[in-house]
Amino acid sequence: MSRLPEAFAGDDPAFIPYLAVGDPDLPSSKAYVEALVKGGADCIELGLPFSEPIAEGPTIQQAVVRSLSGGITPEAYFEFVDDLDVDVPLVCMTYYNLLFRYGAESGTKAGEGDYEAPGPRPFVKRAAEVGIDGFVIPDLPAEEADELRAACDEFDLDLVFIVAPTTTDDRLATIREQVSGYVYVQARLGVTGAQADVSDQTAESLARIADWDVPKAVGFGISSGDHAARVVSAGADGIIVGSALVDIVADGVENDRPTADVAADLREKARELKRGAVRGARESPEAQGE
Amino acid sequence: MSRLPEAFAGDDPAFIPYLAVGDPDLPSSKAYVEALVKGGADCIELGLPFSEPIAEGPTIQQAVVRSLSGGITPEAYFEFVDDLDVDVPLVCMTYYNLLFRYGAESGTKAGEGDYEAPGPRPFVKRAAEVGIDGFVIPDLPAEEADELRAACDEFDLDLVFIVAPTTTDDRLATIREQVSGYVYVQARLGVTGAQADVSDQTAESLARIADWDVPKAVGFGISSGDHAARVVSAGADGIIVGSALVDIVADGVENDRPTADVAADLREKARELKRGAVRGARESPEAQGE
Amino acid sequence: MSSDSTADGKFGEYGGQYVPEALMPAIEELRDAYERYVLENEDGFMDEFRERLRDFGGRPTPLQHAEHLSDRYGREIYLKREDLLHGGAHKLNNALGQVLLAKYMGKERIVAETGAGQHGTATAMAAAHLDMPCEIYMGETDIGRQRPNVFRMRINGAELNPVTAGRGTLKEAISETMRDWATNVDDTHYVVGSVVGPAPFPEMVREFQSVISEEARKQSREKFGTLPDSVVACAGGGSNTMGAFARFVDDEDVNLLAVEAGGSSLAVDEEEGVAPNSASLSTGGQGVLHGARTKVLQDEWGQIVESHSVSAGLDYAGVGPELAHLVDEDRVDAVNVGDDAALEAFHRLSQEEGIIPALESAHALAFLEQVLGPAADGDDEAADDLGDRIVVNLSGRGDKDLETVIEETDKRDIPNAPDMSEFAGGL
Amino acid sequence: MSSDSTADGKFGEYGGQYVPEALMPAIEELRDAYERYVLENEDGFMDEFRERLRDFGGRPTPLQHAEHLSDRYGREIYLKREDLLHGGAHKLNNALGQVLLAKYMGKERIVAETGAGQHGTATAMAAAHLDMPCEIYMGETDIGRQRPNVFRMRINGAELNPVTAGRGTLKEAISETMRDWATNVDDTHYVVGSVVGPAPFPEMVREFQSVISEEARKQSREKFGTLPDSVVACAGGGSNTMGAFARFVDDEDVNLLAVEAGGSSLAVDEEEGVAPNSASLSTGGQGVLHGARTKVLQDEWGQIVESHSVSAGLDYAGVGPELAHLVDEDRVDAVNVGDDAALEAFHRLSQEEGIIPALESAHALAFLEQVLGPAADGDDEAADDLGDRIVVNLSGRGDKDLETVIEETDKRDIPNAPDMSEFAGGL
Ligand SMILES: Cc1ncc(COP(=O)(O)O)c(C=O)c1O
Ligand SMILES: Cc1ncc(COP(=O)(O)O)c(C=O)c1O
Repeated sequence: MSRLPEAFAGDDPAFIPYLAVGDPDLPSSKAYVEALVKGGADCIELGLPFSEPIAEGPTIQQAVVRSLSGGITPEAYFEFVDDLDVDVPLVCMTYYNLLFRYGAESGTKAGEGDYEAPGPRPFVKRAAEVGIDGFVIPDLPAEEADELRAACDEFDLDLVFIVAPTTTDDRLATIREQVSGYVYVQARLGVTGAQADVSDQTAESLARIADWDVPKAVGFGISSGDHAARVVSAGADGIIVGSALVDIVADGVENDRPTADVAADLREKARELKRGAVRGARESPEAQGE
Repeated sequence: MSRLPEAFAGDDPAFIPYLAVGDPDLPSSKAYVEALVKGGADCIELGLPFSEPIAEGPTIQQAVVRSLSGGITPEAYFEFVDDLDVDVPLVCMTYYNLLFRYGAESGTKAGEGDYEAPGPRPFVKRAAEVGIDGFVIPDLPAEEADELRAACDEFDLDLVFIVAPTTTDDRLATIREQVSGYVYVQARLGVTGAQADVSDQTAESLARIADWDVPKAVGFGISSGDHAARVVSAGADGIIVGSALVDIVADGVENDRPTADVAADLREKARELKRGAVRGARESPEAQGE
Repeated sequence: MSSDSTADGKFGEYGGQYVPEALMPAIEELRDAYERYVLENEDGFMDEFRERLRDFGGRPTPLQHAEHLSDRYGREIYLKREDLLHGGAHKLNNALGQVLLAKYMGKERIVAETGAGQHGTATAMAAAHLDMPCEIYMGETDIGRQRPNVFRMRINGAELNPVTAGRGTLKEAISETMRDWATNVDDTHYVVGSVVGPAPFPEMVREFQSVISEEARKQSREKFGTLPDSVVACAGGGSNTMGAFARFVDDEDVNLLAVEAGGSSLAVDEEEGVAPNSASLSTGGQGVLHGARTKVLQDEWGQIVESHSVSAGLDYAGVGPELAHLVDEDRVDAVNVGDDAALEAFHRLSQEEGIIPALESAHALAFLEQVLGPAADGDDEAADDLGDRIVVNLSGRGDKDLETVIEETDKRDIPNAPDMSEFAGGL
Repeated sequence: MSSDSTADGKFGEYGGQYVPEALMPAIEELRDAYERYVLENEDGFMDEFRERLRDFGGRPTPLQHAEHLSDRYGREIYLKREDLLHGGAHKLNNALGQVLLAKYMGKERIVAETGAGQHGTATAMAAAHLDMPCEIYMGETDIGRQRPNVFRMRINGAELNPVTAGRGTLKEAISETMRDWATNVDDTHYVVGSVVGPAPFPEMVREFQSVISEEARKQSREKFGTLPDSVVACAGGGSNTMGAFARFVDDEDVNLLAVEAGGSSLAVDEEEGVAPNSASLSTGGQGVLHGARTKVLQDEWGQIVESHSVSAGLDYAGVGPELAHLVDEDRVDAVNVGDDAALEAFHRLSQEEGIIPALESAHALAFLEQVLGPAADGDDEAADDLGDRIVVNLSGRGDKDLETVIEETDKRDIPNAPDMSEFAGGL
């Protein structure tokens, strides 16, 4: 049973940080996740690194490389999640091939005798076992998601979809049918990465899905408490922050800093972001209208 | 008036050595020519180096390069010949462009106003002045020789042509009309160069022109007294030797030998060749038939 | 059996559109444009495309009877001479089609990825020809080893964006180009370089390349009055392959053979995440890579592994979904030959036919030798499948490969190679 | 005005057969074979030649409308795309014709000279294609600076004979090849590389190359319903030139322009025996070189001087006798452009049309810029002569020139060149 609704249950907007698991190693990841929770995270997107992260900007790409060269595997990831002792919902963020291949024999050939096509069910089953609550799969548009949707339904997990500034009305309808947990509202075009500003498009995008009955979390390029505030004041139910946090991890790796120090910085940054979001909620037209 | 007939006037076969004038410098050339005359030369082919010696083998090619890099020009050549004090006929051996261009303005353009086409006459005139008796122009077949023939006639000089093993009967007829002084019978295919053997083709070639009323001198690849003897015994009226002598000059340059030593070797080699020719004459069917 | 994809961009289980949401509208726009301009010749798009292929590209390319190969194998071997296309490979068919389509769509900028540089140079040429600003993404490792192609792109006025991620090769360059596209999707078209990527790319690229089989079909009838018994083409992503096969797919008597790069071995080193081959059809499993479900070289977890081949243009861990489907359907036979055999075939064609083939194309030729050559492995079924009249798609010329050939020949024992020692230091 | 040579191989005052006696029979045999096989199509020689040109060579090559150049110059510019011929230049037309003729003549061995390596590679390809043993003479200096072409010849199975005489360049290689021919004339044919040498070479090579103008004439009619106003071609020896002009010579309204390499200056340094150009038509005097009377770069005595051009293929002290004659007769205009202008034209075509031209061909393009470009010298007569529809013979592609372009662009100030600094060390 997904705990994702809990993240959006309180009065405050949800703060959803992202980290690549295993960056730069599993013990550090554990410390970082705990720090983020202490910093106010309402839910965490735990990245499972894939070798071809086509939707990521350079920051997360490098995190993925660090994690992969540390030897992360889906199974290690699941064990990591299983061991985690934090009290927030967890979203698995990864690319479809890892779901698709989990538990399949490599080298099997379609069209041959007892061949069974791979599929996402074994991955979802295992994810449910270790306490994952939902998925964000950036290379899986709603049109290709039937199998995964079915598996999520079977194991009571959520499946988050992204809505981009370019998403057409037709596609919004399709996504609306498939989405659960929250909608990931992509604040601007491009790939992930900390940006100096948050696009006007956010408000516009939010307006287009205002009547959806899932929470709306905005991501892509939020890097400061002020950004967070502005995004939330534009109507978001939550904020998703990745690169701005991964930057801190990267800095730690580059400067060989102790894990505890990096964790402290992450907690600090998390606080800033969470506070910004809360401030934004107070400034929102809705709040002011109340 | 050409003195070429003198070379074939005696009882003995003519020995006609070749040297590239200016190889490696003019004073040496003078010494070498004198040495060859002392060694028994009946006539000398004095090479005037041309930048594209397409009919020469590597030995003479290198002699040409040495001479050209020493700065030889046609005019220097003429002065050299003028200064020579030897009592044998002299044949100028060179390529047609040097005859063609001598005295022409460079850069003149056909088709323009007072343009006069270049031609061999000025060269022949000057050659006659300095005491040249005839020409061998290896890149000038009889078909292209009308102008040069006319100039030679005007100044009473001879024009030697080459007959090759490949020359057809038709072409023999053409050559016969144009040739004077002697026929240069090419002993074998290929380009000049000292060879270990003299081809059987010599006798055959000589037979084909037996009834011509000019002397027949055989060249290409004669390098020893024995060769010379065999060639003459096959019916030649003379022998032409180039590379075997140029080899001695080249050796002198390479080993930095005094001119006088090289000259002595040339004289020695000349003696060997001349003696061989004379011996060959005694062995010839003709001689034996007498 | 037509393999035309359905409206959802699937070929059987393969294909689809596994891309970030931000790109979906661009892909829908592209499908729409593809259907209108390419399939329905709206505004005379296809007429203009064909005219430019002819006048700028040099089409039709000949179907040449290869006399010495025919003697050697006791079959009639015909070479489809894509090596004579402008730029030196079949790549221009696609690049020109897509850049022209981008123009019709009102796009103002072109991006493309390139591995060995062949698709990059073709795109740069097409972009210069059609006056489109063009940026090429290329891995830093590839930039280092493909300098002449890098230079050709620059000479043609393209910008070059080095990709430092990962090992700096094709796979990373594709990811990076997708990112650029996702950021600049409004005014930018991504010229995908093979029959890979999300729908409609596999189908569209196949259509642009199908001029190869369209011509070969007609030329076969002209030359020997009937269709060939088989068509053989190398397969990296599979664009020359699908181009050479497309118009024969419905002719069930024509056997279609896709020759993959067997590299040095067919095994995958999971520890190292490396496959010493690029034989995804023969040895890969189903997966999702670069926007499509297809056959992929991957480890047990689904991480994509680095592929390897002496031929840079075949060195790719995926393959076109349509080709994967046709193989599963047994309409296409997937076979493979190794690096050594490809080099030997390279030297053979150069010496015996006076044509220096691309190392990619040499794989297709090496397969003939493997099945029909004097030391053939006696696989009679394979020999039967090839039949009497065999069309081999000569996808490109080998001028780009000279340095590689020196290096790779020098370190192997290739019996028919000329002495390379004088070139050992490179050109 | 036909420029067909008479039976004595003369074009006005030019031409002839200035060769060693030993070669005369071979030349007569060749003339006989040429007349029978080429002019009279005996045994279907010409049919086979044309078929091989088509299937092996890739003919016809397109006549392409160059849109950006046309815009730039306000004229209709058409490119005859010999760069698309197999091997990358017009050279194959001739090499294939001669090697095939040698086969018909029963010869068993081919020799050829090469300078930049273009004729050598074309001959090696033709010889491999026709299964003829082949030896190429090449100066040692040229071998050093044309490594890729050397390698291509070797790859095609040709033997390479380095020529050490003189400065080790084209002129010496020609002399050496003549010597080989004179020695082995019975079984050997010398494949002369341009419209030079003793008769019947100039005429015969022109006939083999005239397929260029034959096609261009037909394509002009198809494309714009009439003949072009002018045809522009670069001239080294002049084979692409004569090939592009031949079938237009009788069309007096078609202006023919031969563009020579002006190098760095039109002057000759007699002291050094060097001409910093290869403009024998414009600045040379009558002379006899390599078997023919023609225009020659020579010093006051008639010694041949070393020519120079940034383009190796134009770097020759002589020129075809027929072309010299046509210039004297005012049927052809001889013009020239320098190294800098050629480099600029190279970059212009690459960037604006997506075609990387040979540096030789870039000279023809540079002439357009000189007369019609924004900074044209205002020679209205020259601009008039070019007319509205201009065919430029694009004799070859520039892949062979990349190293030279880097080096030469880097040391000059070529305004339209991309930044070369990253390539400064070579490829
Ligand atoms: C000449 C040539 N052939 C084949 C290929 C492989 O690509 P594809 O499999 O898409 O035809 C390439 C790729 O660069 C190539 O350059
Ligand atoms: C592409 C190209 N064009 C022109 C030439 C010049 O030769 P020709 O004047 O005989 O056409 C060459 C010679 O190598 C060449 O390679």
